Amino acid sequence: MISYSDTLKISSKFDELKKRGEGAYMAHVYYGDPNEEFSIRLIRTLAENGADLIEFGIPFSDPTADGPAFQAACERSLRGGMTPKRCIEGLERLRREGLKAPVVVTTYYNIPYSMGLERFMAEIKEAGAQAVIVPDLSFEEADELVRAGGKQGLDVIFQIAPTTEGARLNRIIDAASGFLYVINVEGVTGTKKELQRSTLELIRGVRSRTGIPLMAGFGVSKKEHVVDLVSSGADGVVTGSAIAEIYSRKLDGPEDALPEIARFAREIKAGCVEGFARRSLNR
Amino acid sequence: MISYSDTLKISSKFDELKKRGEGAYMAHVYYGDPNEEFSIRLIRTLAENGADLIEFGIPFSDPTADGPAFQAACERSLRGGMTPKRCIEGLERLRREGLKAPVVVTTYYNIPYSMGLERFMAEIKEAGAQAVIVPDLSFEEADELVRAGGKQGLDVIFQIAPTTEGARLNRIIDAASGFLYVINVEGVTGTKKELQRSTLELIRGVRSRTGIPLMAGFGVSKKEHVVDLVSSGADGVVTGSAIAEIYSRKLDGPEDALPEIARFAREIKAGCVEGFARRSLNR
Amino acid sequence: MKKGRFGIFGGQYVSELLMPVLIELEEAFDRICPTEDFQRRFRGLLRDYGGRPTPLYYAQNLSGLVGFRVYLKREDLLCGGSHKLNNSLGQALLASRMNKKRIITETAAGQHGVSAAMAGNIVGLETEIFMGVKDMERQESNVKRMRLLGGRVTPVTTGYGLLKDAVSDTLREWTTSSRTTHYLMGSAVGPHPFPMIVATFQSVIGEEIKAQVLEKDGGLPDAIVACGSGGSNAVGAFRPFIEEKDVRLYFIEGGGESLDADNCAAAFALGRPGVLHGAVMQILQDEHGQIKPSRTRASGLNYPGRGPEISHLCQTGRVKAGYAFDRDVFEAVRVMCRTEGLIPALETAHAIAYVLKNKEDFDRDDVVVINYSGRGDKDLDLIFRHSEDKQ
Amino acid sequence: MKKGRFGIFGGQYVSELLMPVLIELEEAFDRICPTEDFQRRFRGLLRDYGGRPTPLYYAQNLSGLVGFRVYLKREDLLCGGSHKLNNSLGQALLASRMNKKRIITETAAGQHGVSAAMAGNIVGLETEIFMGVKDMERQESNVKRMRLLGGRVTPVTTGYGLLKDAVSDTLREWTTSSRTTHYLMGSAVGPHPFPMIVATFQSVIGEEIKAQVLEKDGGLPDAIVACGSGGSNAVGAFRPFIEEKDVRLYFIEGGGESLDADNCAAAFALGRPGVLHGAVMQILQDEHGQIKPSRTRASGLNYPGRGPEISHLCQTGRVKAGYAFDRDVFEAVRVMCRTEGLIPALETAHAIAYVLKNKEDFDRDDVVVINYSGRGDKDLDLIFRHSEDKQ
Ligand SMILES: Cc1ncc(COP(=O)(O)O)c(C=O)c1O
Ligand SMILES: Cc1ncc(COP(=O)(O)O)c(C=O)c1O
Repeated sequence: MISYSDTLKISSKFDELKKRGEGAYMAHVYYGDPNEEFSIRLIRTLAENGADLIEFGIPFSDPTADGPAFQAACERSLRGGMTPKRCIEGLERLRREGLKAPVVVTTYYNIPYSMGLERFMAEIKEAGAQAVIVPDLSFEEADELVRAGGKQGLDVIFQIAPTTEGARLNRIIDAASGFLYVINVEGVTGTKKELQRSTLELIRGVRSRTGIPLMAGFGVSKKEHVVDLVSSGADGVVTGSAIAEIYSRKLDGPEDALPEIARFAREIKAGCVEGFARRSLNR
Repeated sequence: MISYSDTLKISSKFDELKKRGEGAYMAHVYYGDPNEEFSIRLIRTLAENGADLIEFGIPFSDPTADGPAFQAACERSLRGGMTPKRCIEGLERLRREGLKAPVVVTTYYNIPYSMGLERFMAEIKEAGAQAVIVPDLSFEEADELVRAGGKQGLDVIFQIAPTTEGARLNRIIDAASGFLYVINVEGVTGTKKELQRSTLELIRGVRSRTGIPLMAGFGVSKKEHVVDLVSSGADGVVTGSAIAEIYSRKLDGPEDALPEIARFAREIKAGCVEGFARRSLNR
Repeated sequence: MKKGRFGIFGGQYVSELLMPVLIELEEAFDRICPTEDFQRRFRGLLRDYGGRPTPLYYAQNLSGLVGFRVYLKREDLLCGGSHKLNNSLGQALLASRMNKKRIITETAAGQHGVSAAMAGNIVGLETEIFMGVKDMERQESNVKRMRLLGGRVTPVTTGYGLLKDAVSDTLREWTTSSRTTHYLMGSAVGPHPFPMIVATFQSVIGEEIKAQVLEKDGGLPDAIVACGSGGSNAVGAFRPFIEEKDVRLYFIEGGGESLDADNCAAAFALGRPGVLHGAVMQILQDEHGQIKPSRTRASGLNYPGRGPEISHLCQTGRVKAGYAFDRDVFEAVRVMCRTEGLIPALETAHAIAYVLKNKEDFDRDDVVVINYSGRGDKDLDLIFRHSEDKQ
Repeated sequence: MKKGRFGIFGGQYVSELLMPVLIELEEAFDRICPTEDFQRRFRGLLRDYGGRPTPLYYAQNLSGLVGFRVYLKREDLLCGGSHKLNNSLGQALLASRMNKKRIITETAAGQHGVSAAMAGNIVGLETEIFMGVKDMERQESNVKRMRLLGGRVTPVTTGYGLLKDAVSDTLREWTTSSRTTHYLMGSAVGPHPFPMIVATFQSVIGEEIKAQVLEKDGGLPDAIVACGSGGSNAVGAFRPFIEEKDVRLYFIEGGGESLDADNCAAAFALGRPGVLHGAVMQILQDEHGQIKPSRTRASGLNYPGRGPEISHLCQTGRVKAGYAFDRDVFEAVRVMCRTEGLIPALETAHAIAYVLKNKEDFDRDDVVVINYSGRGDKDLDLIFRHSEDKQ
């Protein structure tokens, strides 16, 4: 068994970044796409080039909240024989080999449901995860998973969306732990050219109601997006499809894409820093 | 205008044959198949080789009482541009060129209906016909045509079939003029290998009820048929499809078939004679 | 009027071979059809097997488009997809009560053939269907249906390989087998008693229309529009209204490309009375009396004769004969699809096309019933290809 | 029981993006559906457009063959050719009352897509239908129908190009457009309130069966047999009988080639509870929880999940789950064609096949109702090719 220092706690990470005056960058990958070795190197590259947190995806056959890039990623990974168990072993290996960033495991609900919620949570905890995101688990159905997470000290990350309103929004905010994941767009994952004005308003609105860290995801693919989001009050951003898009153009030798991905991560992280600086100015 | 001797009268023809101790042979052709010149030569050949009467067919687009051989004959003739008017002119020409046999014009009812019954009867009379057979004109609908025929002294030949029974049979027999056409088979025109026993019974049955000449048609293609029919009481036979079948195998030069047709006619006629002789023996 | 006659039309112009069976058939129909036993079974099958009464649907969107109230009599919902089953069930039942062993018939669009095969199976009689080879190509899906149902489909290659040739071949077959076999005539044509029998079985359409339109609209309709060639769906719809002189009746034929085109089937515009397949009818024919085939895109409208009853009704002016050209028919299909979500049979689309193209025939407060005789499944490929071509 | 739950099944497992619209939908359904105005329009359309009530047909010849009384609930006669329209009309009306501008949905056999396009046109809403490319090939004629009706058919190439992938894509599309768009869920699956809504609109089937069998047979049936995957026709037929403990209920899935074959869809034999497309359901999945597609010959039975209600009914033993193998299904089609002149949809033929192969489940004096969910026109080519191959 591997033991983790307190610095891996999500709250500590946000505290630390705030102290440093930086927004947080969470990089989302589906493990095993197109193979395990690449995923390990990819995650390491991201962590070394600015990713503060890793969103570690266990692929699912029917990723309904994901756009084309991540659908293809799940398909490739599964076609390569990936299983939830091997994913968890992969996470364990990353930890063993020194990964220091907090890890948020993400997958669809049938994966933990199939394994048994308690066992799933115990296994990912043991492998080194700090939290989970289940994009098809509504707040209304989350009790069981939250309970299982509680036993392990794992946060179940809730999402809010542009369509989340009124009393429900408040209830979700009140129940959130770890951080709140703000879905930027009405739609699935995938890169977008432009950030919508309404997204920034959403961030500002939620910001004014809660102190919990806000991570803005879906559609983020450019430094400008990041600067705008963080300066509007987000505590950080998530990129996912943008990364998959880079290496999926070079599937024969995805390692060749790592330098470009490293550059991309550094830029996003730079946006997190710049956005935070602007935020201080805005106040 | 051509004038015809009394010998052309149908009743005279039957009287004459009876006196000679022969059954009557009526040969049925569709005029214009495959062309007019051939039909003229065909009819002449038939008359010269034993045919006592000519059943002169005006082709119709939908010959529902005819089998494949005569359907094809109608189609070929019409495709060659044949019209009822040209048929009637053809008959006129045959008479002009010396045809002496009584002629029974046969066609479907829409042809006289379309031309007008009176006009049609007048024109065929003038061209040299002695009677008409309309295979789709039931006894029940025949009044008008009989009236038009009466004005011209043309017989309208009625048919009876194996299915004709009881009071209707008697009514048809009573109303018949010229001769009665006995349909040998339940079906359409066309050659048959065997003659059915029931056919001969039909002939005998009708024979016992009336003195009017009986002509047996449909399915006759062999001398044996003819002998059986005439010896059973028929006053004669009709062949049609059998002739068309012979020349339709040589449509490129149908004239080449005339010798075979002549042979065929002579045989049928021989059957008429032999059958008559046997009839006398039977008595 | 003489039995079997409608004015100058009708009669029994058939081979002597068939007269006895026609007499037998008339006698059997008169004897069996009115019995409670027959009616109970027939009505029961129409209801439980066929799906009668078919609805009278107020087509709100279509009405909005044309500017007057349009109801559709939904024969497309009858089992098999058209009005044909009304007649097939009736005649098949009759045939079985007559102890016939077999049913023969002909079909063009295939709708009648399908319904005959269905009805044959219900009463346990073998069914053989004659179909022109050209129609077999065009209505391939219905050929498959008939064969799956166990119907023997016999290709007709004589003549033009079209419906009239199939009717001829069926008549020929009947002359050889009439003792054991019933000819299940598919439209209100042929020798007496067929037009009477078919019209009787089909008049359930008109009876229902009358009751339904009274219930829904509080009065009789101002007009009824039906497509046809033989006229069975039209006569069935019109019969109970013939004495109602305020109800205008429209009979719509296939216009083909144009009145000059050789595929035109507008027998009331271009034909004249004649004799075919056993009856005096309004017929498409040439100057010499040879029958002309038509080849509109709707196989079911290509019979060259108009049944004696509809011939008489049109000749005397009680029914107005109209026609619709192919292009307007396809447009009518499109309109029907988009307004009401219904894909009509091409035959049926002629009635719709007439209404769309002749709006001036109808007043703002007219109530118009279109006899929606069948669904377009059988014509799907033809319709789809046409709609693609236009894009 | 918690709202939206049937035992352990059901719930709302969706992206947060969709929760608000699900809440809106449930609220709208509860508010609008019971109103007299909605019910009048809905019932009116079911009757006049759809052709309800559909008959309950006593299948005399089939009964003779199996040795007990069999009734067919004739959903094949519903406009469009299957039970799907009941639900599509209801949801389309609801969507228009909710001021949605557009309908999206998915389809496998195409029956639901066709009915959605019809219903969309009736209420004047645009319709977009997601369909797996494999299903588009197999159900080509329904693709044509949808397109003729103006429905936009969007091919789904993700995953296996089958129904589950189409559902996923429709959900994705819905997350981007839920403010203006209604997802017209095609079976009794998906997150609450869909299973409830679909079952409510479909339960007209069972209500009619109850009244009709009482009238025709003087009592309740002994058994009701329905095919299904999502379970909408089954739940619709079963609902009014669930409390009638003497009425045995059978739910028949696609068995494919055999239970070992990878096209088998017998989720109750081979699956286990899981979460897909918004709900806990009985699901075909591998040991790791990845969803397994099935590929029986009946496109409409290839959804890997069983709706929450039918999942619960089968789990608790109230409904007996069975399956039919492909070869028996084709044989059932043949029997149906020959005995009653009806070509069933391949889906429907599963229920018939079960009855034919499991006669020992039924007593000599049992009254068995088969929910005859659809007609086989859409499967004609497949069926015909199969019947030719066998000859
Ligand atoms: C749908 C439909 N409507 C109309 C007709 C025309 O038949 P009738 O003139 O007998 O009504 C047919 C014939 O096949 C048909 O299939
Ligand atoms: C005719 C027919 N029956 C049954 C089904 C299965 O659907 P459900 O399980 O929702 O009843 C379908 C689905 O397409 C169908 O088309």
